[in-house]
Amino acid sequence: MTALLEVRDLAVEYDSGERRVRALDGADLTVAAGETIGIVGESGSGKSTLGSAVGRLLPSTANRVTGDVWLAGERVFDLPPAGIRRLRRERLGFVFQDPIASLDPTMRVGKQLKLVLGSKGDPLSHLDRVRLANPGRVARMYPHQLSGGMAQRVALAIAMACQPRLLIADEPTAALDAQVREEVLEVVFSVAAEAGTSIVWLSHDLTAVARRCSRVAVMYGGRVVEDGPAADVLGQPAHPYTAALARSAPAMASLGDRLSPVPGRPPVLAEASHGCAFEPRCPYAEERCAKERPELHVVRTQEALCHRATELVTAS
Amino acid sequence: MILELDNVTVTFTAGPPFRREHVHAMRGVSLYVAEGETLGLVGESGSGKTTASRVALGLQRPTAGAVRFEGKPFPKRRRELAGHMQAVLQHPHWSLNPRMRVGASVAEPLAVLGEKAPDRVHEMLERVGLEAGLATRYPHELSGGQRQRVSIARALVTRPRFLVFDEAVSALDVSVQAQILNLIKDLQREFGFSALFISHDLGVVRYIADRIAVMRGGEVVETADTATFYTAPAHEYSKRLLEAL
Amino acid sequence: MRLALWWLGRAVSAAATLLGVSILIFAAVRMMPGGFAETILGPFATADQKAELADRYGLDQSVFVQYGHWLAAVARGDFGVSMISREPVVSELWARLPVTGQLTLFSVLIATLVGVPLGVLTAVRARRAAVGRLLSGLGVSVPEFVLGSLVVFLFSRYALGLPAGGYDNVRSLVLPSLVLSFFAISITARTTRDAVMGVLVEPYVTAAVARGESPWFIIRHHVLRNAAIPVVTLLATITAYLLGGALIVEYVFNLPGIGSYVVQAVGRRDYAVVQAGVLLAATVFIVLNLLVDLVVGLIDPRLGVTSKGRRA
Amino acid sequence: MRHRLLAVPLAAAVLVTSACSAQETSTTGGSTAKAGYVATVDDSLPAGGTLDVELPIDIGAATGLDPQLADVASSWQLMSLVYETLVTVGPDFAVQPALAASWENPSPTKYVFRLRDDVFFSNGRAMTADDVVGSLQRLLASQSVWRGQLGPVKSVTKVDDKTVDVELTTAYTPFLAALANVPAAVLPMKEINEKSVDVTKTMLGTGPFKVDSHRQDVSWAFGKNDKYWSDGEPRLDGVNVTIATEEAARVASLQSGKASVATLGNVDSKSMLAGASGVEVLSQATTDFYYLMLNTQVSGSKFADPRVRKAINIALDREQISSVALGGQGKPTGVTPTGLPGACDPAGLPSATAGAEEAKKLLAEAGATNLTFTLSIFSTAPAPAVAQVIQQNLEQVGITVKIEQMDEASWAGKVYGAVPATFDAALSWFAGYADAGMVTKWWNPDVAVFNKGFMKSDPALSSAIDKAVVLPAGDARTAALAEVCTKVDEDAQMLPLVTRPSTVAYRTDAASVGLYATEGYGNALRLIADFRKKSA
Amino acid sequence: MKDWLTRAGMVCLGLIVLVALASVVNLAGDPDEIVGPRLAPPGPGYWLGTDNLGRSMLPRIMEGIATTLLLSSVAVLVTAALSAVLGIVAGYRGGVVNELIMRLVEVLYSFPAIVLAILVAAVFGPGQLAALASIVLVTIPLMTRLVRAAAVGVAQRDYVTAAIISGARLPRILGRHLLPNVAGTIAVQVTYALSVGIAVEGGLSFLGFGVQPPQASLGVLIQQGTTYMTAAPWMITGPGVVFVVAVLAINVVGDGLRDRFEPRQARSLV
Repeated sequence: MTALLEVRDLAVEYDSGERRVRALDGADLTVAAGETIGIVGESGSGKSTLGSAVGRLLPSTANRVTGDVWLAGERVFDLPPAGIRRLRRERLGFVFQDPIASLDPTMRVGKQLKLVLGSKGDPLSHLDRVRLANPGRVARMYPHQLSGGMAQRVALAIAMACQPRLLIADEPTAALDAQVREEVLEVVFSVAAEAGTSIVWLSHDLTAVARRCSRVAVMYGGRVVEDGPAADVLGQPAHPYTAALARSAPAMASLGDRLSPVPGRPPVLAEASHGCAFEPRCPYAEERCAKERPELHVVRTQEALCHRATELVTAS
Repeated sequence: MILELDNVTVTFTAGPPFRREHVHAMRGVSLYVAEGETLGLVGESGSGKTTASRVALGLQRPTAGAVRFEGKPFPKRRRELAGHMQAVLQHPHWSLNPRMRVGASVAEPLAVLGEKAPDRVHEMLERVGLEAGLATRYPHELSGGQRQRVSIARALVTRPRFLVFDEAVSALDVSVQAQILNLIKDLQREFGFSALFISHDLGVVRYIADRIAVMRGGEVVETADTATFYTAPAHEYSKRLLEAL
Repeated sequence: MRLALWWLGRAVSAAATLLGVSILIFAAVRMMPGGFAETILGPFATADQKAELADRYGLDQSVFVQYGHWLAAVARGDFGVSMISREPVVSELWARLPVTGQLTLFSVLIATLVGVPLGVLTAVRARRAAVGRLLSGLGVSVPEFVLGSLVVFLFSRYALGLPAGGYDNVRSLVLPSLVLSFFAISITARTTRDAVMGVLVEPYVTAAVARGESPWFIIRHHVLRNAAIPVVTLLATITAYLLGGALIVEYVFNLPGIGSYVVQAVGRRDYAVVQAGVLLAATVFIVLNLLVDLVVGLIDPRLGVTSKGRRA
Repeated sequence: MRHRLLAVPLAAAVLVTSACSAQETSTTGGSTAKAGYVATVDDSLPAGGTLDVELPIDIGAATGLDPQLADVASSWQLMSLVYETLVTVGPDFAVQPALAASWENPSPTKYVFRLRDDVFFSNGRAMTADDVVGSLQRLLASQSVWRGQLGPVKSVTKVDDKTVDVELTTAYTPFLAALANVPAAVLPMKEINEKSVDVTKTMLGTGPFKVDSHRQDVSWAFGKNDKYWSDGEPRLDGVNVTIATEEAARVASLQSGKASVATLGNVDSKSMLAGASGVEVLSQATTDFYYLMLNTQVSGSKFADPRVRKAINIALDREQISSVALGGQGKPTGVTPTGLPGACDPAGLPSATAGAEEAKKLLAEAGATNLTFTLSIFSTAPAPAVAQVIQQNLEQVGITVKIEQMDEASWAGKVYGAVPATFDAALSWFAGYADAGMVTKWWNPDVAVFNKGFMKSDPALSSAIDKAVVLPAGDARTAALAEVCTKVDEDAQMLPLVTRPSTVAYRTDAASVGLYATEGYGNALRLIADFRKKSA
Repeated sequence: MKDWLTRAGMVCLGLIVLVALASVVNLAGDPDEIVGPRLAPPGPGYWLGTDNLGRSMLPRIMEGIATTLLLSSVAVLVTAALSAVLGIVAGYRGGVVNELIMRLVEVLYSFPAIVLAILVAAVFGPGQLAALASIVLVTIPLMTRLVRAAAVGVAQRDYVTAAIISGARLPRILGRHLLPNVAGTIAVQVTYALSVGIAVEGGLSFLGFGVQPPQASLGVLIQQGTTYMTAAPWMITGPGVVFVVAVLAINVVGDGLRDRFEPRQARSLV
């Protein structure tokens, strides 16, 4: 089976003129057709850059240093401008964090859908598909008149309008209230499932992602440090960082227990990491962790970028 | 009782003259924070919890109802409360004046009271887990977690008896969030302040609060001990909130 | 209803502004050194003549009484009589309005038709930003009277086919409009560039790019409309500026417009004319701003006056 | 035609007494102008056509279009197209007949005017002696400044339909010259008395043109007065006058052919228009002159000490003011305007013969070695240039001058608005008129009350002035005028500086113009009835 | 800084300031002295020609730069100070105070700039003070509006709320928190106001209300130069070039400053 999406050794740097930041430091990711995968990471882990890179949506200050992205068999970074536009139009869908801001504030919802659909589509059916009540009324509304949940459904309808092969959802519920989150996620996943669209869901919430996705990839310091079936990654983390992340969520702690936070703070890389980016915060760090870039280790069902992955799992 | 809100209603007026619209941000809210306790206030956006925090801090006068601090009604002038209550606010990026050195930010509540105590600033910075040398830095040189630690140091430097945390950890990364939550708990044990902890994140509140109050549409729909609330929520809305957790 | 109330509010605030303008202009005119007597009657005038003139125009009363009378008259639509021509100020201004009006209108049109595309181009083609900045800087740095004098000189000496002075018909306004719009073009271009650049980083533009839309499609359907808001807002300011700038162009090209008329009236202490002229300019400015609010409301429903409170 | 025919014999007579006015001849448009002229009209050109003229300023005063109350030359110039006087002046300031065909002067205090019998107002009504008498009586009863210049008129009486008598209380030599200016014009008294014409709002005269339309500060359209008395005149069918405040605009109109004739203000117009083909620039001398006012009336005046004023007078380099500020086109003058018959020679005045050392000595004696004062000027060119040269002159003797430049209205307010006036020193110019004695009156503040705010009267000077105006033209009068010059020079409260040039430009392919070499009433259009239009 | 244009602008401004300083000590001679024939083309003793009074253009241009630069800088500093106070107070206090201040600003705004300048000149009497006041009044409305807009944003920041909670008094909040944080907006606007100031000064001189003779300013020189454009082109060339370069440089530096304070281009995808 050929993968729908393949990211190989992707390194991306931002250069603001004064400061260089290496957002991706050799990231690898494979997504099969029909798969739903959650990419979990804290801010600065590189997950958003990875999501943007898939659609070649990096700003002009971003510079791809190494690596490649294949989407549906095409090398994303080698396509001519028209080619990448066609690829985005036909294969990709994006849903962003702030749903209201991602809609043109000066245009009615129906018109915006119509622009995407062209002459053939019927906006109302698309609004109906994302389970918006009274699509006719919604179509006549302006984005600022929508609630966050409604706006995100509209954004989803637009993203899914052309039946993309892959939907990239970048923290789609971060700006929404708790109960609405579930409803929106429900719609996202079911609409994608109906269309046979793969989902890459970027999030900082390991638990939430694990609940919905079949696979979870954990990012840290610009690399995917652990990748495996959701239940396993959450239940039996192979990478010390994943474990620490899971532990630090207050919701996971039992009442009265003290949280065991990860000491220190996430790194901001200026250049390729010499060793493991998590080394300074890692309770299991050894001498080589600072010097050698960890290789991929297969541990049980997971793949992990950790020198000691195998021994630590065995030990536990 | 350190703080009591007694049947507080806050009504905002909006729109042109002659045809003002009245929006009830709080409707008959009664809450109290006891000595040494942390009250967690949860609710979705627009539920009125931010208005509640502003009322508690004396930044917003209630349209109706009474507020008592340490058993006495709020003084006419907000300044008389200076040093007795402080707040740690939401956004780490905006919580500190970007044009002020960290030390000056921490010292500000003291300066307002006419006190000068560089030692206390340095001591406070160390208490929140920062090096004293950070006092000469500017906020943009600090990480989000460090900034929120500075905010906590600033809030505690006058040793207030009451603190409001308004979404104080919501914008932090998960791994850093835990550090700050632990810090707050440690400091509360050490300084013995009471706190109103406002958050939309039930997980966080569960960890930090002794009691929980749930707001919806400007009203308090349920108040309960943390343990009781999380195991047996009484209100239908509370149940739905917990499902989403 | 809501709309009516909104307009009522705006009308009240516009009236307040106009009242402020009227007080300021009235005070300024009367604070000017060189009384009407020496100025209008000349040094040879006798005391009797001065007294007679003061009496005729009520200038012997206290300033407050004068202001009260004037305001009452203005409220009736009577702006007084020019001390020089002895004609009603209204008819004098009315006769000169077409020149200044057309001049300003043409200049705004030119500024929009040239400046907006220029701004969009320089915003999108960021690599040429330096050229755009230089061009727009040049527009701001050449004073109207220099450019105007140069154009007048060249076109009159070398008979380049366009009238370079005087007002016969609309053709007479071609060169003045071009000169006047020179500054406005660069300001418009720069504002458009800023606005477009601001819109280009909006999430909905990113979303459109992510959908695979082409740059020109995005500009046409999303950017222009949203970037229009600051540009339209600017146009009111620019029009007001051009009304002021028009006077220099009117001088250089010898056009019988309002600008040069009011300045001449200042020079002669022809109080009624100065007061009416400035009040007219202020009214135009305020009305323009009202129009801009209306247009902006049509463009951006969030700022609109019609859909307030229709939140679902 | 009329002017030149009469001018020739008179010119010869005047040349004897006139120092420099009539000697200039210049070559314009290929033809040599006659003595007393800088340009003469080409008689061979056919009549007809409408001439386009541009002027910098319109008639603009609260007194409206009433010629009797007009007190500035720019108004006289425009009004002269419509209004006429009993007599007029020739190229050398000799008085010539106009509405009066002839006059007698049976005694020094009596003038008898024989009116022409073919004069009509442009409404078709014939002019009568009643119009003349009424006009003069109206003038005498008015508050016009010209009432003073007209002299001690005792009575104006109608002798018969064609004869008018004027009696003076005492002899007054400038009487005819004063009568030759627009404020003394003959008005349609019948219509005025019937109130069918308001002369403040309309112009109705006997002149070569009548007003077809007027837009204040924009334009005038003059049409031909079909019943004009002078045969064949006006040669033009009409004159369109455009008001163009900016010099550049008038220059442009000349270059583009939009205007055929224009008056210019810049003394360098000739070199600036050198490259424009077909544009001829004429420099006309005038009797108008710049003068410096030193305020002696303000309390604590820096000029109370005559030695200080004298020192300033000495330090002023009138030749440099003329050559630098006026491009060499003005001439140093005493209080009697250089260019007028009988005027004194400024080079012979005490201040001209003393040197800088003398000035410094005077200042030292007066204890004013570090004198600093403010010179208030209006911004109209070339006044700022004159002021800056004055500043440089006075710096040579250690006086610091601060220049304060303002618009004319503010300047007028400062200089004439209060008694005593508050300024230190001020710069202005007077029209020099057509008789050497006329302008000297303004040096007596009891007569020229507008000067009272900054000038105290000097009885010796006042009596010298009074004496000069009474004496008939001749050596005695010349000597008396010279004495006035000297007294003014020594009094030095108002210091005459240099005459003010006037520039007239025209298109050689569109117009043929006539222009006196020297003008007394600031009227560049004096000969317009004879101007011709060339068709390109 | 990678931006060559901004750097070039700064170099130009630096040079102009140096020339202005040099003129203070009359490095190239007395600007008022009559040194040669009138309207003489460049030659020994007057390397940039002479003007209509026979004064050397070189020292006059240098003096003109100094005058104009000083005048517009002082004026713009006054504007900045007034706008800062008005804008911050209006933005922070809101309500009636805001309404009053903004109405006042609106009144000034609705006066045509040149008419405003002329009235000021007429009231104050012409001279540096009038020019200064005119520039201030012409530039104040826009700057106050923008400062207010910025202040409204800053007033909502958490650190301001924290200061209020700590009991800080108004002067402290305005001075320590709002002012430093709207300073960027003010700095950017100052550069634009500077170029407006120079233009207003030029316009006033054109109408005869500007600085007093014999003092030279760029406005005065350009106005005279324009008059003598054909007879003595050197009278307009020097001042004209300096004027264009100065305004251009100020604008370019202003753009550069703004791009620094509000970088946006970097994130654009189109």
